Amino acid sequence: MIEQNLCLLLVVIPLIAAPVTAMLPAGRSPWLFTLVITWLCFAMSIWQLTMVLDGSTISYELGGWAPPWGIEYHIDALNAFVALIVSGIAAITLPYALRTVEREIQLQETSLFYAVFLLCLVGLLGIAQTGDVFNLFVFLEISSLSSYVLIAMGKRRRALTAAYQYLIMGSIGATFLLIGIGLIYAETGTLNMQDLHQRLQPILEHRTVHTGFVFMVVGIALKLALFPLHLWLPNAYKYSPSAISVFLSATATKVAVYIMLRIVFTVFSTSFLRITHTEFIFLILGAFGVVFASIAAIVQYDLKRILAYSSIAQISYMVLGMGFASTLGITATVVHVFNHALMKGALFMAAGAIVYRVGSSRFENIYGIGRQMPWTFAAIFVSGLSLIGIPGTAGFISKWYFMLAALEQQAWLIALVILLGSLLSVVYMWKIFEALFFRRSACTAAPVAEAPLSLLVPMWILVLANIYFGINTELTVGVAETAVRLLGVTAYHE
Amino acid sequence: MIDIIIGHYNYWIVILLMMAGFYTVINRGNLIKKIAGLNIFQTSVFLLYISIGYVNEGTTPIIAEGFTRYANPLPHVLILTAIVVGVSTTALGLALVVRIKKAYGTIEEDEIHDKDMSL
Amino acid sequence: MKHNLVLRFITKYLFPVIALFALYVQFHGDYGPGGGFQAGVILSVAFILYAMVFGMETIEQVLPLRVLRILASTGVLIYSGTGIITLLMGGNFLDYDILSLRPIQGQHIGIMVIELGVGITVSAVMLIIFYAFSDRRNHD
Amino acid sequence: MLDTFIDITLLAFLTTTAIAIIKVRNLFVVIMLFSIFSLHSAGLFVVMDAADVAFTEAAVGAGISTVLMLATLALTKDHDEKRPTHHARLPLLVVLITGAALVYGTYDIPSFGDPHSPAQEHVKPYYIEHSMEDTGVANTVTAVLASYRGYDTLGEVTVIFTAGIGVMLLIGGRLTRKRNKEDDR
Amino acid sequence: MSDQHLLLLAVFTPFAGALAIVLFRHWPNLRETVTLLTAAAVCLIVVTVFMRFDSGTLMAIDIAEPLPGLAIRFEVEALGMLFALVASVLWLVTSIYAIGYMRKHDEKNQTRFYTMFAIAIGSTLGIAFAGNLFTLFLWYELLTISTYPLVAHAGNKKARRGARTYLRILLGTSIGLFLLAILITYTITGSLDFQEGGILAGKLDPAWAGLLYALFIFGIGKAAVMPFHRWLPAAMVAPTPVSALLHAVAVVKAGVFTVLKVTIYIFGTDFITSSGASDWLVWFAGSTILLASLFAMVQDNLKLRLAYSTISQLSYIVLGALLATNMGLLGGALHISMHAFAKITLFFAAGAILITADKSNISDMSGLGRAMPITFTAFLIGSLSIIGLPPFGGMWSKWYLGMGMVETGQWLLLAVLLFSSLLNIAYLLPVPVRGFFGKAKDGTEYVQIKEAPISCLLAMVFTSLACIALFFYPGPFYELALDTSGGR
Repeated sequence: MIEQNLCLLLVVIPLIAAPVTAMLPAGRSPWLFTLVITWLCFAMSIWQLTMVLDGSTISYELGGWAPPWGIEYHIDALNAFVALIVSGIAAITLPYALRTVEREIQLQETSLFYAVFLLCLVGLLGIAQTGDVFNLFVFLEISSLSSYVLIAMGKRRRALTAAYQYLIMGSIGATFLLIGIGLIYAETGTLNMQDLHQRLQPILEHRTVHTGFVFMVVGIALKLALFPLHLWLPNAYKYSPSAISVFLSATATKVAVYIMLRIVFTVFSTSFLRITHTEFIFLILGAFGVVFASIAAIVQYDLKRILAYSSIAQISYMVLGMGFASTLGITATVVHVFNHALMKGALFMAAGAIVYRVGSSRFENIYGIGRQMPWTFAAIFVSGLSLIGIPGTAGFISKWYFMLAALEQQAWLIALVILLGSLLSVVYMWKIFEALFFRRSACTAAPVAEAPLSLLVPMWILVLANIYFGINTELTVGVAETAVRLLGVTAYHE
Repeated sequence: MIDIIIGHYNYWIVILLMMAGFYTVINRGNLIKKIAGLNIFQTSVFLLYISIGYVNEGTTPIIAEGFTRYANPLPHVLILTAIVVGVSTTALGLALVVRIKKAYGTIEEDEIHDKDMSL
Repeated sequence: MKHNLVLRFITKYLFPVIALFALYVQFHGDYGPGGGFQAGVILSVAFILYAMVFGMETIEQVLPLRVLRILASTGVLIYSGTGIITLLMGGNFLDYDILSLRPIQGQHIGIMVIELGVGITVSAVMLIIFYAFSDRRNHD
Repeated sequence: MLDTFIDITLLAFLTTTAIAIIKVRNLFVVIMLFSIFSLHSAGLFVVMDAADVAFTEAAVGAGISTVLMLATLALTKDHDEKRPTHHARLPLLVVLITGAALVYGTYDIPSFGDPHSPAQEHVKPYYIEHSMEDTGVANTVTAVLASYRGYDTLGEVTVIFTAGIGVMLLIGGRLTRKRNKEDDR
Repeated sequence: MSDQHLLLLAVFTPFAGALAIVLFRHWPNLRETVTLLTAAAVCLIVVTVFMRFDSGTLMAIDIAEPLPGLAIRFEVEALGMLFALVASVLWLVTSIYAIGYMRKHDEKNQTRFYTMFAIAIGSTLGIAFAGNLFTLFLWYELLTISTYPLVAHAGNKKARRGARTYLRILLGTSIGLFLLAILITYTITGSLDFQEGGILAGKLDPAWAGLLYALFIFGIGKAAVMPFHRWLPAAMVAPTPVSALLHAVAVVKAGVFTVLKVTIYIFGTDFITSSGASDWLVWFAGSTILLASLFAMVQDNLKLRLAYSTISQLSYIVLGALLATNMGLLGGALHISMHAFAKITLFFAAGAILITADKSNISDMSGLGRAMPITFTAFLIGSLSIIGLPPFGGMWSKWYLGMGMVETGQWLLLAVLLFSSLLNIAYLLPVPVRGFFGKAKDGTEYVQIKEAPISCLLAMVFTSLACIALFFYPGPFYELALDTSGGR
């Protein structure tokens, strides 16, 4: 009973929980309830992953209407993996949220706040699960609207402008996606991804199809904060409440990457890329993104902003991976989606912990803070190494695959860009390390205590995960390879 | 040639409308006006969808005796959903505008930008 | 405009008419245009009109914000609840056929219920938004 | 033929309104023009046999959205858009490129009202033919909305619910408090 | 205890020690005791490993497989054994020295110092026992990172800048070139195992071999082949024990060790000679030897002078590798140990002078020798060993290197070798000479200055005696080096 409805319950349970949370009295009960729900989701997503790990797929007909007439949930390793990442991060964010939210959000708002958080989760999970492009659009909007609200909950007034900017950008992106879907629909008359794939193959040459593709990709790229459409991201991540920057940075853009993969490889196909030479565009944008965003990160003087820009750079890596359009490339992308969620989650948690104690993430206010908050600093250090891609950390694994993919195609320039990216990340990470540890704080600020345990524990779980998945990659690489095979991506050949 | 125009003028004008809205959105200016522009942008996209669903000599897709050719209901449904999404976005956007006005004392993008930079 | 007699008179009598129309739209969706969403909007418009003429307080006494909050949530719960019921009855999510012995009838029930849920949520949310935007405290 | 005529007239109206909105600086006028725009498009929807959509667009676009904008205007109290200090070329460029791309995209699109386009021949016929015996609902739109794609509608309700909570959180009457006053450092 | 676990024990004991040091941070004496105990334990373990290895037991163990086909693997092999012996023995000596030094000089953050020191040594042993290139790279990076705080120890602007250079060059080369080289190797061969005769032979077009080899040689920045040598002088801002053990032994030797490993087990000597991959690289090494020696001559700061001397000495070993002949490799491998003992002695002496007389410039050291005879004698012995005169260990390695050049008829290189030895004399001997016979500028006699703390003296005496002993009894090192070079 539960098993055959699992993929649906994963989305519907938080969906039902959200309005319930909204009706709960303010205080800790909403938090507790949300915590239970997210952990439940996490458990279910693990279960779901185990069901599709062998490369099988689950199809679920909503309303009992067979596709293409009804909406279908079509779960394969990739969906399950992304769902796992999203719910996992949510589950780990919640314990962290308790204290920070109490600090940053008005008490009487908590129930609504957590309701919106759950809605955001619903949106992201819905995207990860669905096999219908318009349904995807709807859930994308659920997640977007809720994240606008969550970002606007930041204390600073710039949180509002950041949210507004994101709202405008996001809506434009969504509308572009809508246009794209419309054009594709006009050419095929269907919305089901599998069906679309079937019916698109004969007409890959149609100009309308090309335009549809472009609009969908641009729309997603806006959500993805793909250079040069990244302008909304830094402020959104800097000014949103700590727990939210953790959650969004670790999930939202990842899900967007997932959408991109789905649209490009499931709905369209590798052959479409080859026909239209779109892969080069991905490569170029990715390369520029890596270099530009890393440099932008170097010139920042604010912990959270550096992290935000580095996120843009890391996303560009994933786009590069797509550009290779080869087994290795996509594997790298999928693995990196997971690993980057781990490292950025940990880093933003640490940043949030510092903000929790100091009230700011600007360097001049946090010089030498690492000596007073050794555990937080250690967390930043280790996950920073993972971000750089030091062997023994998760980050190294993804970098390794990106490089292999590049070398496989003799794409020397790209290979160099990837290495350059790592070197630049060394620069900005070390800028952080030095500022936090070796610089003496200029103003003799009152000494602060180490972050509370409820912040440290989730943080360190993620940090250790960074190490663990740098040593044991059966899960990540294994799932990635299955997923890639199901995407119909083939190994590269001349 | 002429039949191409007959067959496409509708789309072209709709595109024109979209772009009018799109321009209003991305052109730096008044926050409320941007929202209005966004609405126009989206409404024009709705027109695109409905145009796709339209069929000559068809009728509203309400099954009734004596009619055989109906417009395509699917785009209508999609657009009903899209309209709701649109109004939700508008509501949120405007709420943000109100808060921004309270926090900054203006709803002109340039002035807000200056205020943030001046800090 | 609170003191314009004509306006007050008309509104008093228009209110039930609009509300009635809303109900019509709500339940006639199967045969003509309309459905939960439109009905919800219209119903809220009725209240909004009333509030504009007779002042916020009048309807805030009838529908305070916390009630609306509960209503809005209820609507969603009705909808998703229907789905859960179909699950429990052994069907797929939102597969109304299960709801009755005769699939058609099941569909009828299902559609009616979820449209109701839509209507409730939409009207509640519309009023919530209206309250928020007409809140005096935002005037400063 | 009459359809086409009305169609063209409405499109002409819409175009003028849209252009006007770009030009006009008085926000009140902008909002009114937007309301007109949405009303006209509702009319256009009717012409294109989309009664439900027309109904909704009229209620929402011309109704709710307009009211909300007016309310916001009342709250923010500046009625004129400032003249832009500088003329940005970039937006215009972006718009032109996008438009060009779309026009390019319409080349292979099935012509307007073509009864044999994929959209008319693939999934749609099933709805038209079976909705009656499947759901017993005469209005296909309702059938698809509530049953075939009922899950989308659930999503739609969730969206509007989200908006409601969001607005409550942002400017919700009972909750409004002094915030965002401190500067950003 | 099984051999495999002995191996793991050798690598991870230092980390355990580091942990203990952190735990005991509030009781300095306890903390130092822990350091000593750990060092002794590690020394003991490594010697045991050596015994078993000598008795012919093969030791290898995989602990994980992060990437398909790429395990984290430990394995004992002659060269690694030699390196491990040198490192662990000298760690013990250095920690004895360090305790005296750090206390006399009352440095800050001693806990961090000892902790990172232990971790660094652990990483070094990891490198020594690495069973494939992937594992080696892992520990190589860890070593860089763990030494960074030691270089930045002082925490002031100067230290931070030095540390930044250190990091920029080491991480830069390792990520930019070394990793690239590894990846290319992997894409070509599909494996990174260390194999007799190499894994690239036959799979790589000889025309490209030279390029790839260059990527390795320069990518292994720890070998400090010019132009990637600047990190070593920069690292001299660190406390002397660090310069002594890490930047005369552990880190730099890790570099040349890696070079040797790559030469022997990745390329294979035959492949290198046949493909002529190293023909043009030898000149980089050669010029590094000369230029570094010349730089050394003009340095007045003693530690800097020693640093440059290290750079040139390292290139001896690289040269040995590049020659890719038995003799060359033998000499190179042997030089790892010989130079280690000699150079560490010199640094010990330098440190002793710094903390007791507070002098770091050679020009100020005139006459100091009469005040601290033991220190300066030790320095003298170290210098002579480096120069390569009998009866000092340094002679052997240079001898075999020379032989290697004769074998291959690289007369020009031989000339370089001899000339640089002359330069060694020119920049090393003046120090003791000034010390014993020179007069201080202001003619003061250093009466108030006593010898360095006893622990420092002990360390110095030990290493300098070792230099002499190694001449008469090169014993295990020679055997191991011979194994490595396949000479037996």
